[in-house]
Amino acid sequence: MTGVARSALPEPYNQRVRALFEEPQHAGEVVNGPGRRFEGRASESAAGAQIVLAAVVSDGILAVLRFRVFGCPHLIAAAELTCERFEGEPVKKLQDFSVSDLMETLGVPVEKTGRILRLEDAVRALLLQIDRTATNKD
Amino acid sequence: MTGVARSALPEPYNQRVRALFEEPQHAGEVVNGPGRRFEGRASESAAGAQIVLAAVVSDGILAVLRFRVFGCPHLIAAAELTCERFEGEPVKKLQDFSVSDLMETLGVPVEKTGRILRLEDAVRALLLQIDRTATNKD
Amino acid sequence: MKSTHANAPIYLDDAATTRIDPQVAAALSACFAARADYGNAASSHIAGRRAQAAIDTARQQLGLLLNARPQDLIWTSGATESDNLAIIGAARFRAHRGRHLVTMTTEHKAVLESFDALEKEGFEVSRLSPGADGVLALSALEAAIREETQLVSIMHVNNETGVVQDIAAIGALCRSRDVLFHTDAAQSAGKLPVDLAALPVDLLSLTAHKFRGPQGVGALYIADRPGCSVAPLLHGGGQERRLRPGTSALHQIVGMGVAAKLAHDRLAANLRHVTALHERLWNAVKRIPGVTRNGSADAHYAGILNISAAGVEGESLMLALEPLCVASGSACNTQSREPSFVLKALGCTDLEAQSAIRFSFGPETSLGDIDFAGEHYRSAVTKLRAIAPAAAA
Amino acid sequence: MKSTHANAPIYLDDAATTRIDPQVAAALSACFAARADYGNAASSHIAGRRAQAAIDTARQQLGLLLNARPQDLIWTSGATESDNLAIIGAARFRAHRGRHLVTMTTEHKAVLESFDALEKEGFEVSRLSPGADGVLALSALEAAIREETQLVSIMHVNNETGVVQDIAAIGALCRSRDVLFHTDAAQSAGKLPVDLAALPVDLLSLTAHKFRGPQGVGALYIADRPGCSVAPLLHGGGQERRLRPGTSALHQIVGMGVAAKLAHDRLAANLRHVTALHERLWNAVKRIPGVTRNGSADAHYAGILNISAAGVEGESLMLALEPLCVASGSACNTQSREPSFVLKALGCTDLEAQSAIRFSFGPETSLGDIDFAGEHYRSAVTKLRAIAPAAAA
Ligand SMILES: Cc1ncc(COP(=O)(O)O)c(C=O)c1O
Ligand SMILES: Cc1ncc(COP(=O)(O)O)c(C=O)c1O
Repeated sequence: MTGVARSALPEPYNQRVRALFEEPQHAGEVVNGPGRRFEGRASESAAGAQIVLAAVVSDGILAVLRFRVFGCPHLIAAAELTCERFEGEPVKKLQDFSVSDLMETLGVPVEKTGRILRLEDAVRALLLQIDRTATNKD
Repeated sequence: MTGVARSALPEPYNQRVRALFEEPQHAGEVVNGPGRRFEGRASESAAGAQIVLAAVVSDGILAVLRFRVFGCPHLIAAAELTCERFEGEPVKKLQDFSVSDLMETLGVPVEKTGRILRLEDAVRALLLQIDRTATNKD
Repeated sequence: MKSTHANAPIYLDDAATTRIDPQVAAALSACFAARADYGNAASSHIAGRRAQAAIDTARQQLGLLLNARPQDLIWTSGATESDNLAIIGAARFRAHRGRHLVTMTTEHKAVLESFDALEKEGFEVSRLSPGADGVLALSALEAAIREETQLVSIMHVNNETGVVQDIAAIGALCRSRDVLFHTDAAQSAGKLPVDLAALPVDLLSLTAHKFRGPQGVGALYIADRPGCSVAPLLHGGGQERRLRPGTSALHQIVGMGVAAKLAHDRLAANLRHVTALHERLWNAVKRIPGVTRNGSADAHYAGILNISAAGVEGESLMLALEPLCVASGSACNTQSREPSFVLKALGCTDLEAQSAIRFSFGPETSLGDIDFAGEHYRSAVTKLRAIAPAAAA
Repeated sequence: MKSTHANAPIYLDDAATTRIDPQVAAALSACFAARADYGNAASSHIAGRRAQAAIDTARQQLGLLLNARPQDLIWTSGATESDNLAIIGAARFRAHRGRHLVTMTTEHKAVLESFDALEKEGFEVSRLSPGADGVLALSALEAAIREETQLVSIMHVNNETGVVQDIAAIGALCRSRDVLFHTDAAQSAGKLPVDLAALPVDLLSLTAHKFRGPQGVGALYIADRPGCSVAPLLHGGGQERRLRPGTSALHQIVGMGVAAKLAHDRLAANLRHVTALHERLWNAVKRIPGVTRNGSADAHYAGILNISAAGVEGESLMLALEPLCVASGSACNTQSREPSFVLKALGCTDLEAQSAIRFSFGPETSLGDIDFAGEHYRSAVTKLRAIAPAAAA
């Protein structure tokens, strides 16, 4: 009781962030395969963060979803979690994408809100590209 | 070598002062006995120190020498040492009394010089009284 | 009068510094583990975060002792620094509102000299005298506070006499006049109840080594109220809310936290113990002719007893009292032989002040120590009076 | 890239704080003996005198390390306080002669913010930029010194880059112009030779915890020369020649003394050790594409290696480097995520500065630690680059 306390270690990253950061399954380029390839980009000028989301869409399904990020661990984890959640889902499900949900799951500090919002920009950019292509086709 | 050093303890009183202070053999009143009684007094106003030297002179000898002091340990030790040195000696030997000698033996800090000089005043006052009496007699 | 105890000092100087509690020493030493266990608390890596967590715990422990929110406490190097930061810092912080300050003549030098420094900066300082019992009259303070007054600093327990000021009433008065109230609690924290949730105190200084923590670490409480803050005296790395920078001294802070916890747990028992010792010592010495106590017997912390003996010279008394480790005047003043300014403020003459002896004690002091001290004091006084000329003092 | 070392942090952050030497810890703990063994050093009784003697010994030990007279050293709570006292104190002490001061942009915050505070008091401050290698050109200093200049403060070893300034030449220049010279030696004392009998230095700051002493204690050297002194920042009990009052922290000071003695005895061996580690680490990382070292490779203390990697984000790099305990920028700046102002002063872009990692090490660091660090750094950089968009950074 009078020893040096080890409790309440102020942890900058929660376990989820650490796991997603350490072994991101969806980082990298989209490999060639069936379906059309799309890309959404965004960046945060303040911290120099850059986000690229790349998808292969096949029959209205996000068959492959990959990210590339230059940025902090929270942003990398958020991008990985987004890919994890939406890969294999219908494109339109991407409209459910929620930053506040991500921030909570990953315990992102509020001062990083602006940065995580850029991930939303990248998702929107990706959706827009997919939409445009669909419109062009129709 | 790396432990807490105990060497060079700054000692405010040397062993001689401690011994003289702890068991002063010549403190107190002159007891009645053969010979005439004399007294020399002095005081230092700054620290309120007071010195009384009392002697019984018999055949030109300081048969008994006593002191009373209100003052610091160095002054008490100096008075005791003075009595120790001159008791039993001829009165005229008191003229050898030396403050600098006392200061050295007792390691008196220089800032106390003024106070120890008052002891010299008391010795002088005592001598003067003895002298006067001698003169009156003659 | 050679004492049989000559080689075994008896420590009765807790008001100067206390012995660190063995549990505190153990907790402090535990911080000297591997480097990767405890780093610089400002570092973001695991070793830094571990250090930070330990410091947070210590802040909670100190918060518990004082019933204060941990975030309102900042670590310093001791009460001297806390006093300086509180007084100089608050005066500068509020200088735009007014430049009049109030304190008392019997404060610790760290307080008095902080005010001296402020005077050189153009502040005006009123220094109130307490009564002969050492207690400040509330009416005197009331009369001293003006429109421009920004800060009042009145200590809780006096370090020389143990006299306790009514900081609840003083604080209430200050609050009613919109004046900040600082109290130097170096001698009370960990010894008397100090409940900052209830007390109207804005700034409070304390130091760990007066309640069995380590030397060289203290704290300043700064109430979270509008208009209550301090301009920092030191500038740098941003630690302690930018009010007191420098690498946090982990082991020191951990030690102070544990000392606070122990003091909190044992407060009532310790107070009972020193009260019993106090009565015993006072009973032993009060019948010695010419012995008087300095300071109030009522508004008083029991761990300190300050007495003067007529007709006895102070320096010789200190030596005759060996092997007792006691203080003549404040420990901080013993390098000079000046008569204590605190006792003179209570009306003592130079000689009375010089003959004053402060006995101070704590949980480690035994009844045997106290009985020996009383007996030894009596014989030392008797001896020195026997040596002194009849008319002396 | 999960490391097998995940649960065993490897400490490479000696520039932030070092682990206390076990011999220092033992000497420090030995001060926690009986109360009658060590009291308040200001007390005149035996317990006080014992404390004073131990402090005197520590002052001698520190004097030996710096080749300075013990009486020219005063104890403080660390280099932050020493820097503040030296700079603010000397500027105020000499304010009547002139109000111009000179420093460098890559100093520690304790220095820079002391000068900021002086500017608010009406002093004028010139802040010189070093070259891209971090070294200050003597000609720049020469040009900056004016008739009214009173103080120059240039650090010895930089805490982020390890760059060493030529304090002998700087001091000689200052002396020739009758200007006081202060140097922050927090990162060099106990690690590089510092010979104050030979160096023309007037004021020198240091802190014990950077050379395996305890945190929370430091010292300031004040040369015994006409016109060289400081106005105190703290006021109170008269300790440390009235320049730094407060109860002397016995165990802290004793610990710093022993740390000084050990550092003195082992200086050459320690320097050889860190030089070997430095070469090994630099050899391991220098061939990674886009990796550059920050600061001079020549005028450099070997215990620090600061490198940037193009195309890698700093915060992610720090996490990927776990279990390495390293710093990104100065430890004192990690609470904010601002790119290091020191590296920017050397010409780094924001992104380069943000990706910078400071490895710092000492006698406790093993070759194995260093080899692991080099390998781990390489794989972290590789991994993060693989995640990043092609065009990044
Ligand atoms: C160069 C330099 N100066 C000053 C300091 C401040 O030292 P401390 O935090 O011990 O007060 C440090 C370390 O933090 C430093 O590296
Ligand atoms: C009332 C009071 N205030 C302040 C102080 C200063 O405390 P420190 O010496 O630990 O800085 C002390 C003790 O020395 C004290 O008794």
